[in-house]
Amino acid sequence: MDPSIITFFQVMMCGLLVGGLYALFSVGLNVIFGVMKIINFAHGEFLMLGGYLTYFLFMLANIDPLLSIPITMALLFLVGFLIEKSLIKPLAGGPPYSYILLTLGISIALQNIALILWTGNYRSVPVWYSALPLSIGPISVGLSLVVAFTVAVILTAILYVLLKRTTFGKSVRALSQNPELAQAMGINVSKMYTLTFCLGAMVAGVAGSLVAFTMYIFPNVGFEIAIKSFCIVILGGLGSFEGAIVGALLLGLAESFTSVYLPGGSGWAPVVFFAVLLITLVVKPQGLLGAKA
Amino acid sequence: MIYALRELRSKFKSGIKNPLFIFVILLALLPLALQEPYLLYVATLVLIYIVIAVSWNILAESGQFSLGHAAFFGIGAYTSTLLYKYFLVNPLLGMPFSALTSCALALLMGVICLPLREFYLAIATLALSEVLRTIVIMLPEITGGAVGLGIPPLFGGNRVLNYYLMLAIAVIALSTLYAVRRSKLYLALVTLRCDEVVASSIGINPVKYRLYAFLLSALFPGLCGGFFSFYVGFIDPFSVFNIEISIAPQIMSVLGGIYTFWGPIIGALIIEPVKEFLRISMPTGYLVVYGIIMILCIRFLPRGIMEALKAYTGMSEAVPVGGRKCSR
Amino acid sequence: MIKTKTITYIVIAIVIVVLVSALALYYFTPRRPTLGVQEIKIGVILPLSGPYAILGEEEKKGYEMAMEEINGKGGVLGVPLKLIIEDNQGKPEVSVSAAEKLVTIDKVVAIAGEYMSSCTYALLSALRKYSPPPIAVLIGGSTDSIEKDFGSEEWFFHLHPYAYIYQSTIRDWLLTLQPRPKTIFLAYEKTAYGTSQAGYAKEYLSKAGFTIVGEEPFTSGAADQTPLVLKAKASNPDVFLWIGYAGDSIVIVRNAKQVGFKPKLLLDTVGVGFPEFQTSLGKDAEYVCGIEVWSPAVNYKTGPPFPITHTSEWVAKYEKKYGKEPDYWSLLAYTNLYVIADAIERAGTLERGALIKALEKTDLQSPIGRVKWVPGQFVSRPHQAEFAMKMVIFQWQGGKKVVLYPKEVATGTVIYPMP
Amino acid sequence: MLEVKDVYKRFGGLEALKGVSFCVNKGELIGLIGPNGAGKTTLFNVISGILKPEKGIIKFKGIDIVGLKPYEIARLGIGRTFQLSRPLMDMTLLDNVVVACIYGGRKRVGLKEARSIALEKLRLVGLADKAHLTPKSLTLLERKILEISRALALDPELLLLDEPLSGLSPREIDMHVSLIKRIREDLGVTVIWIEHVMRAIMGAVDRVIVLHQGAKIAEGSPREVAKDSNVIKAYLGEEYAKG
Repeated sequence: MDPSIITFFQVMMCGLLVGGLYALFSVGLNVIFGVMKIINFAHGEFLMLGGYLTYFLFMLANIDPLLSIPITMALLFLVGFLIEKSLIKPLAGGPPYSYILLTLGISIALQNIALILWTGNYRSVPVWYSALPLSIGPISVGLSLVVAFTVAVILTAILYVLLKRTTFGKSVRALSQNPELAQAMGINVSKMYTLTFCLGAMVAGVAGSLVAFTMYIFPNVGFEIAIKSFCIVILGGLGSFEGAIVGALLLGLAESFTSVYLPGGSGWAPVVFFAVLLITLVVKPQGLLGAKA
Repeated sequence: MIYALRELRSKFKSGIKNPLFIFVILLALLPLALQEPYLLYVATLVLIYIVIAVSWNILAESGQFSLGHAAFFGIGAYTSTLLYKYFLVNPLLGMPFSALTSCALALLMGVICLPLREFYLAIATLALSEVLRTIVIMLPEITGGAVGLGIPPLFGGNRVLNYYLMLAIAVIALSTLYAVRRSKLYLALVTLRCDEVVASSIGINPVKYRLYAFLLSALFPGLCGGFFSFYVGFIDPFSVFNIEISIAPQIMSVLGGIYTFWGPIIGALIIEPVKEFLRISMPTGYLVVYGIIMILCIRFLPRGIMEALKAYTGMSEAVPVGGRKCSR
Repeated sequence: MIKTKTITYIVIAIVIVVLVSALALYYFTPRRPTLGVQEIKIGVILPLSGPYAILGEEEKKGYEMAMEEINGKGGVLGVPLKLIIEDNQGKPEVSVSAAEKLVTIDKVVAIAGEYMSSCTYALLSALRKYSPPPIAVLIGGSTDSIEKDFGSEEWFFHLHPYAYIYQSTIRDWLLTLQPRPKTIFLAYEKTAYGTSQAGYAKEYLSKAGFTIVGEEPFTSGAADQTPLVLKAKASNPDVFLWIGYAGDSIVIVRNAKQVGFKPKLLLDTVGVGFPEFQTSLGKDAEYVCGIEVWSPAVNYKTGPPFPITHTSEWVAKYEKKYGKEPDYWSLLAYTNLYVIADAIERAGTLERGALIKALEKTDLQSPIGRVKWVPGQFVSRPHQAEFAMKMVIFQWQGGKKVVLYPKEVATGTVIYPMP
Repeated sequence: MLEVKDVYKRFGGLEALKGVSFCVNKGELIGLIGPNGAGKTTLFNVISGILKPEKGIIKFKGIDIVGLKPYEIARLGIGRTFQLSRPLMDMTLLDNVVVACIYGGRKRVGLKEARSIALEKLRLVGLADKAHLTPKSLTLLERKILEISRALALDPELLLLDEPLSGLSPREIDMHVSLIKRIREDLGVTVIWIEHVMRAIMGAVDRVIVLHQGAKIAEGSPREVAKDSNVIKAYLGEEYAKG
């Protein structure tokens, strides 16, 4: 096969795999974003916490990141629950922008607590499959990335079923698209807020586990990924599950393709992605698959 | 003639009682109290943040929520720096150009964001500021790239002169925005925020006034950026196109009281000094305390300090444009 | 009569003897000059929060260790040192703020520390406006614009290699390899650090006869660098040289293994020196080479005033105190404070002019190498530490860093090409 | 004064307006009725420029206003209210009216002048003593009155009222109807009035236009329309469905 074609597919594979990780995180964020209508600046910190949890479970108890996912999920659900109940809920009905201060405060505090407790070192979980390649014909990609991608896909699929097939999912969609109507339909908004927040925290925690062995973790890791994810969610359209996935894959592909095919390389990747975002918004103000306002 | 003089005098008299006037006088006297260049340096930074926060708030008043004010600040900073670097333009002359490029950017941003609302707008502005940063990084031949550029500080780094220059900028910014808040333009902006459909049903051109808000909101942060690079004597894309600069005015406005004139000012007056005090009093972990203070503030003053003050003094109803003295 | 006269003479004689001996005692007693202060304040500016906090913390450990040692022995000229540590959050404007505070409020004797180039530059620019500017003995900032713009200031001393030293060391070392590598693929992260290094890498390496078969900037902090690695793989170089931060190196090496990219040499500029690089990658870290200002295996003989005879003693001390392997930043910081203390000791005063003169005469066998001031590449004023004019190259072998270059401090031999 | 000719508007697959035509003369008070989903509010939105019709001509005082922006139409002298009342919640009552006066009034006025005009308008509808409160403290009726006075601040020649009586008690309905009548008589404003409360509107208007499924099915005096078989069919269906 022509080497340039092989490179093309290779690059596409990488983009899709990384996009899959973004997708998982963004789908969780989208649920919170859509239902609660707040920019949760602290969302990335759930990812960070999940990552450190996975790291220490591996280092201290030698639990493989894949096996520790249920523990991470449970603990992050709890963290989300505590934060929602103690800090976010009391603000309900308050002015919309007060959440900014609150979530930023939580984010700053958590990041710096992590810095004090675990220092700023870059850490990564050295799983046995960490550097093994997976070859499909002439294309080879990292096994760890494939493993993480698979976990992300499975979880995203579960979320999809949860959001599309259950009453919980129906309420989530109703709340994202038309909060007033949803309230009129008798949905318990307060309970939904708590549930979606915990769900989002949980998913972010799992994303953190995946980041911990495919990439690396440090106290600020979540904030940067969260900013990217905000953009993904907006690109795809607020409240649109499919939109978040499409947006995430687009970011993954934009990152990998620009770094190979653009002179100047991946330095331009953010510009390409943000340009795609802006052009999309100019053409479709509600995002790629967002519900019309 | 006599009548005009008398009117001038009465205007002056009422001006003296104006809180803004008193505030500015206090600021002008500050260097007498703060002998130390260090304190003046911090005070100047506080002034910069006051201007950015008040400017951000005016855009918020028109219902447009920006997460990209670092873009205005950054482009202003690079304008004056590059003018100096390539054409040896005096920074004092370069600063108005900073304001101009910032306004040009605001027009572009405003036009792109016209169909966008709320989170879409916030993220789009954030995206624009990130794009600008990457462009600056990727064009090192022109901008100095990621390495940044060193420039000689203004007035040889004399803190007192720098403070007064920034104070002059702040006075222009605050009095402009103060006047705007008492003008019919402000009414149009608030109407847009409350209800855009109603606004257009009563003759307000939403496009025009949203762009006005963008321009007003970008003008002074751009100017501040132009000042900032010469103030610090160094510029790099990470410190001026920093998301923290976009987030800071939100923290300040929300803490002080969003949609009020004094709210962002109070917010900036509290946040920056508190942060600096914490920084020098505990080397590690002070940001944890800072974060917790933020959480506690919003927990106990969810509507900001201004609302709390108003509730305390029994003035919780909205004050009409132009103060209470209009009417009956 | 006589009696009283004799008594008078005796008294006078006694008085004279007492006076003379007192004077003699006064003159011949080795007298410690007094400084007239309660404590000697040294300002230290470091990043203790934000993304670069990791290295700021390392520096802080070094400074505190040196301070405890010096004060444990009674301080400098009998006066204890006091460190005033300021967090600059990795932001230039905060660095300036900290400097203003240190100079005007705390009135420190000298300013030490710093890490990032942008902050260092802003700090120096802020100091320059004072007349006279306060003394700065810094360990941060590798961008050459710092040398070009501030290198000729008499009050500024620098204890860290400039960007070009990294690449000249790499060039010199590559030239010693057998068989000599021919082709190099160069990747660099696109912020200040990477771009400034990459310029020198290109210049030096191609002048030395190596062929740069490809060069590529990349975004630091990306989750995956496979595309970059693939580009490098496609050009099949002998050496894959990248300039990135610690996190990037983890990802790059992992991705290189994953796509089966096996150049003869994987060489990074600073990102692979951290112990976490090895713990994060395990056996995949094997044979990766990197460059450092100093590596824990590098052992120098030290002289006074250091209370140790070899660098290894310091390493042991550090490990005992902090329970981990030291980073070169902590040793730099440790040396930094000793350099200042030594100059004060010799000057016998805190007066600026005398202190600068004493600093200029510094010649210490420090645990990180010789501290004697030499000129850098761009300015003739000798204010750059001698040890910082060369660096060490190491290779991960068996989970340990083995020093390969320079020969004098090598602890092993290179395994090249990588198996 | 207003001429609507063959106006079509569709939303996706749904045809909201299918060739509606009618004329309004100066000074008339027109009732616009029809079952839910008949296209009444859509018609208002098309006239006031919020929606653009696919086809058709709308002439106001001889000027074709199709394609004009809502604020341009407002300045030509068409004021409107909304089905769910939409006062400007963060502004005082006075400012609610002042802003309309400044931006929609046909005379260019400054802030000071606008204030006195606005206060006059509020006095006219009996809200002057609450001028410095925000709409949050108003009753539904007061909010609706505020909306009308805001529309009146434009000095409109044509006023579009979208269900001004919905949600009001019978007593409030009487008060509100008499206010609307008074506006027409005192100010000589032409009014088109969408309404569901038949009892109130039939006694007040000069002429009734009935829409059903996007088309005009009847037009004439209230008495004629009440007897029209098409109208009865359209409404009875709905009445039965309501049970």
